[in-house]
Amino acid sequence: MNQALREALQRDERIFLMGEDVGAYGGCYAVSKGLMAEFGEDRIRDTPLSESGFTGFGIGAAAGGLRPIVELMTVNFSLLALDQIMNTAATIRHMSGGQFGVPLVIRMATGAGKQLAAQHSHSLEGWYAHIPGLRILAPATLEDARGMLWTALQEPDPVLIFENVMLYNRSGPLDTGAGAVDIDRAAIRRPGRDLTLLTYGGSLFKTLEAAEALSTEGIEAEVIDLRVLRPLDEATIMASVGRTRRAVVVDEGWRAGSLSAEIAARIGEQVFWRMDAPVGRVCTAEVPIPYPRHLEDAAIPQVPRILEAARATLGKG
Amino acid sequence: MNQALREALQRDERIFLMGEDVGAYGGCYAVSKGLMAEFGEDRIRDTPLSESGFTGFGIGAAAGGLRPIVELMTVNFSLLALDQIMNTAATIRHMSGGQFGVPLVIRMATGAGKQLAAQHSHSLEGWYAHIPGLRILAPATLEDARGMLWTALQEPDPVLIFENVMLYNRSGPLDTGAGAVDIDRAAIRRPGRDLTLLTYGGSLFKTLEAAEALSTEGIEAEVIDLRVLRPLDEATIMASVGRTRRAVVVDEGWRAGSLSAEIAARIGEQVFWRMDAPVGRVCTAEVPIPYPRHLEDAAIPQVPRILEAARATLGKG
Amino acid sequence: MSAAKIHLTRETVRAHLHAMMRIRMFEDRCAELYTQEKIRGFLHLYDGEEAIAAGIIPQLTATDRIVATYREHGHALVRGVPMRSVMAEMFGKATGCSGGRGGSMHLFDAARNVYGGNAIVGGGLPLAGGLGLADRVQGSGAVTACFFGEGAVAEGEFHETMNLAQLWRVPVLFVCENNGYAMGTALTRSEAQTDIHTRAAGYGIPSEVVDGMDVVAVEAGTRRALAAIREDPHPYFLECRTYRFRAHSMFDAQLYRDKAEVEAWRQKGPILRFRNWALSAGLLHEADIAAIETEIEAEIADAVAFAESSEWEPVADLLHHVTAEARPAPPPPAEPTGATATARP
Amino acid sequence: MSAAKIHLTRETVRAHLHAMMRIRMFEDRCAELYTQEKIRGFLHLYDGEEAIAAGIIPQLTATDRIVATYREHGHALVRGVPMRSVMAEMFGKATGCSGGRGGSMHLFDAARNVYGGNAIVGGGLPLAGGLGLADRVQGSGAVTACFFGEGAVAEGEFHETMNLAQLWRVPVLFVCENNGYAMGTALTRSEAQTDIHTRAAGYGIPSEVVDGMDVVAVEAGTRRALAAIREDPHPYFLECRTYRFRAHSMFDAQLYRDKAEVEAWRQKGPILRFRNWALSAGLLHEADIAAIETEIEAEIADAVAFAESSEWEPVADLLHHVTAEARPAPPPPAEPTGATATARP
Ligand SMILES: Cc1ncc(C[n+]2csc(CCOP(=O)(O)OP(=O)(O)O)c2C)c(N)n1
Ligand SMILES: Cc1ncc(C[n+]2csc(CCOP(=O)(O)OP(=O)(O)O)c2C)c(N)n1
Ligand SMILES: [Mg+2]
Ligand SMILES: [Mg+2]
Repeated sequence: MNQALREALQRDERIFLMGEDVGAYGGCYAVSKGLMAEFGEDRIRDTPLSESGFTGFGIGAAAGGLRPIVELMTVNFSLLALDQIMNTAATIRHMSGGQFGVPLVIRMATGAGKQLAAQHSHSLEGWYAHIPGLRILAPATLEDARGMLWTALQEPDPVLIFENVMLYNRSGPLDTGAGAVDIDRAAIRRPGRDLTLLTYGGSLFKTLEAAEALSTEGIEAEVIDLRVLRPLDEATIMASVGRTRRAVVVDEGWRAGSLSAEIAARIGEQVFWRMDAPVGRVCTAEVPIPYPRHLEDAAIPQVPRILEAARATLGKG
Repeated sequence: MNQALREALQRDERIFLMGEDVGAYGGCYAVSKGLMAEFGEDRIRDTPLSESGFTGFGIGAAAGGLRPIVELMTVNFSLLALDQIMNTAATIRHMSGGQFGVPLVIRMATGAGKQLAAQHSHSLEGWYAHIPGLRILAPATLEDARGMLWTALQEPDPVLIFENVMLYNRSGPLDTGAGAVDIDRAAIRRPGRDLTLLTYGGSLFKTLEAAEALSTEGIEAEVIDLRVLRPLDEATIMASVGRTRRAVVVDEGWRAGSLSAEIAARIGEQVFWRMDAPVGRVCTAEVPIPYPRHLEDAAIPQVPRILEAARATLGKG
Repeated sequence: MSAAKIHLTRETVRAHLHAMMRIRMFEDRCAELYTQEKIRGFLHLYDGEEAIAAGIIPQLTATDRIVATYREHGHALVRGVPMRSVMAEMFGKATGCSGGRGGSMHLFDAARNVYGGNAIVGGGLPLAGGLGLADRVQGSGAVTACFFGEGAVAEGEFHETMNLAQLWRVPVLFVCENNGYAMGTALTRSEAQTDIHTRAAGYGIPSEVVDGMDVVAVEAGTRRALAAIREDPHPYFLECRTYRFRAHSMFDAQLYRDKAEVEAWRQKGPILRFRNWALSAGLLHEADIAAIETEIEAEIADAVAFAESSEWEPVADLLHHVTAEARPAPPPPAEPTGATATARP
Repeated sequence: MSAAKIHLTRETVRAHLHAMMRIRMFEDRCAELYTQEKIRGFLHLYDGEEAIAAGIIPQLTATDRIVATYREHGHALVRGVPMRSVMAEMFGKATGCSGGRGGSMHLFDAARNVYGGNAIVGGGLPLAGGLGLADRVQGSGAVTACFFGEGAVAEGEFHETMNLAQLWRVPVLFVCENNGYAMGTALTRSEAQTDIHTRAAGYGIPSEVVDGMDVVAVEAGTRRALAAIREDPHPYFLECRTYRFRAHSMFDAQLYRDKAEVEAWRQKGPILRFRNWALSAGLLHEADIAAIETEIEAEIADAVAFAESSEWEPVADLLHHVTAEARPAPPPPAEPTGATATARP
């Protein structure tokens, strides 16, 4: 992200980053470290603790000709800005009959796994995907984390990028030519024929690990990284599920009303007659995230539960 | 509601109503008319425009021994209070290891149909049903609108009551003995054998109308009024759908990620092998609600679309 | 009348009166059309508050911007949004200034920099702040005028916006249309500190209070404010004390105030007072006023006819305007170089 | 030391020093335990700010209430939450004061009216206001002490709470622990008006600023505040100027301030100054201090041993504490009378 931000700031002078502690502190997850020194306080704009206010300023600045990147630090605090996001950013184009758009990128960290307890561990990206007018991205790989930003900045409408907190721990080789990526399509991260595992964000690597384990049992799972949670890339999803005839969705949101439900519903609507089993779901338990490691682990999707669900779908439970 | 509020205020002196214009104005929908004169300004407490603040005061007052009824006027403004609702009301019991509860009732109007346009027509009750720790009610009948309040006030945890704006137009005969009703179970509003129509709130009467029309075609639809959106009464739902083997959910939420998706997903999980057709969904189009009547009508569920979906489920599309 | 302090030409006087009467007469007609169910949804009239829009908006330049509330017919009209397209919008017709999608509460006009028509109390304040930020950063020299009621002052967004506006020195004229009531809640029942302009001063924002029933006083205050902002971009706060003569919206039984109170304020009405003063000062004659009336009546008749005869947007277009019609093509896939470097997010 | 103005007994002096040292030594140990990964998640230390909790909380009665932030170990300890259960909570053990569910940021204790431990900046303010409302309405005579950092002042919830608190005259002591930084953001970079207590005064709330590095000054300010509140329930605002010696949390490289600045403040540290003053005034001797240290060390060792040996909550209990274990039975169905009346919602 740091590199992605730097490049964006270099390429388009209308772009600026604003949010709590993005500047002097270097970003809550060190994502913007060094950028204030390089680009100055106007383009790396530290804000007071005023989530609704500065998100709204971002909306206004976007409508006024700039290309703001608003960082909401984490999804947990974004609730304070929801009115601005839903009632202004997502709606003004419609209310104005198409006259005004809000080309704004809002970034935030999401997800559990760091023992931050009930108020700091929400996974609400799937929930945000309910709102018309927004594009919702959930990068799971370093390449996407870096590449989605620039593409998002070209969009005429608001784009929310949810970066899973566990992604900040990853580092690895990335092609030096890596650049902008599309923000339209899901990616097949692992081809397979026996069932489709659908996931995104923080659960991708767990799902891939589960797929490897299944492979040793002779089960070849196709793994789809949704990447874009709104609008969903139905073509890729249905092509895969229609072929494998079995699906499990792995989703870190609370189960009831999570994105997994929408995917299951659409699979039902579109490829019901091809399905050999009901769509399985591995989600977060319906509990605010507890602090202790063992309870947090038990609450959110893990490899063993993915394996179980996959086997159940194949009638091998 | 007016009568329900009056009785609650008479029966328990810890109960009070607070919200914007509940007092001197008499309530945005005249729901609390006359109550301030009767119970005084302390128990019918007009608030400034501070949704987050007074909802939080309600939470604190509940934790401190009172039984507040917070009126958020409409769901559209509740976004401003979402942090307090999700991060405090729904979470404090868990964070405190069960030591503190929030016996709070939050009422708000919801839904479209009055040509109030994009910022005043949200139907987010199904979306709120994603949040663990809350009980979500959606009265569709006068009896429920009156009777749910008192039961909700006995709950040890926060209860959100969403009253569809179209309900405020209804008036009709109600048994003089009508009183508290349960807030656990869905209700079968019309028995039937050929398919199950699942709905709640503002869509109930449209759905009943559709069921009557289907009946003239020889199709007997069972109509379930969910009543409680969280936790869902799975027993009633599955018993019906397992019997009729076909289901359509009618839900005024935007389609993607609406409650209809969760219901479809659970039907898949629990009675997949009995289903003779995919679960149909009639939801609101993915658009902020437009102002003109014809576009608003086209956006939200209507009888013809329910009929179409019901017939499609029966292969009679 | 504070007119003494400002040199008023006959033209100016006529223009002021015309602007105020045009709003009043337009809205009177809207109220009728509401009863006839031509206009639906919520309808909030500006009746009694016309001096504010009329005193402020003509001072703005074409590149300045406007953010208003659901009580914004007056602002749109004074800003020059054609009455035809305002009326068509109220009817929900495709020829309306928001394509019919918004209705009374959401008048927009990109050509005239009218950013709504916001129906969330306080919701327009951060938007205005952000527009101001864009102007500041781009050095455009433009000013954003942001209108809101005194009810908005209690909202958290007011506070956050004031602080950010001053911290970042955005060229925004915040105009509090203090009509004493937020729906049925009198200011004294909603604010611990009822002297609104002192609230803004608490953030270090230059602020003043003017008689919002006096178009000339409003104009004078606006001149001072705009001069200050244009000299050195920063926020400025203008509290205009006014009164709403009619109900909050068309669904308001007005249980919260006496008829006598309303009557007393009506005597101080911005049109009545200004008109009488202009007549007595000999700046206008009865015939001038009659001419204004005739002119406006014709304009309204034309607007209503236009709205009536305009088309509804086809239902097939329902999903328009959710996102932009045109999106950039997805970027070409990057050519892998083969070389890699260690990356962190 | 402002001690001159208050009559300090040897006991009081010892108690103050003990309270502050107990927090400091407890937290020093927590930092070690964090490195050892016994404590996880976020850990925010109160290092440098101890005089505030120590100066205020002992003045409260048993029925008074406390609302704090994620930086609340000191508040819990001074309030009498047993160190064992605080430490066990930090470990996430079932014997913790929140049953292990909350961790460092969410210390709760119903028996002692400790309402958390809130990790949303500003989130505790309305909660405190509501507790105060309950006390006012019930005439309980209790006061709620609400602690928050100066960073919270920019949040809309601060504004809404101040206004409501004053409007409804709730008996809440709002304590702003102004340590000059919100994470890495210096107050001057986040507030247009940096004199925090004047902000509260803007709502008409009596407010004062005290030296938060001086336990006696804090105590004196608190006495004045509590006396006023108990005499006639209303909100009161106390700004305590202080400094955090350590990083914001354990993930903070402190790029935003100089080592020298920290060093200079350390010299004004609340424990150091009070201790030296007490020694020089002859109210305490080195031996007393050594005894305090020994006592606290033993308490900490005991608390750690307790936390270590406590059980984890079984995974089978995962879904506990989402809603109450017991709910009232659903009401019996009403008997239809057969008679009906017309009802409206
Ligand atoms: C956030 C929010 N809360 C509540 C409402 C409902 N509401 C609409 S107008 C209004 C009163 C606003 O009063 P004021 O700001 O003084 O403006 P006025 O109507 O007097 O011009 C209320 C409570 C709303 N639209 N938005
Ligand atoms: C609403 C919200 N926004 C952002 C954060 C992240 N955050 C945690 S502490 C903090 C700084 C708070 O500073 P202050 O209020 O001064 O308290 P201090 O940490 O200095 O005691 C921030 C930005 C949060 N917890 N809640
Ligand atoms: Mg008003
Ligand atoms: Mg601080």
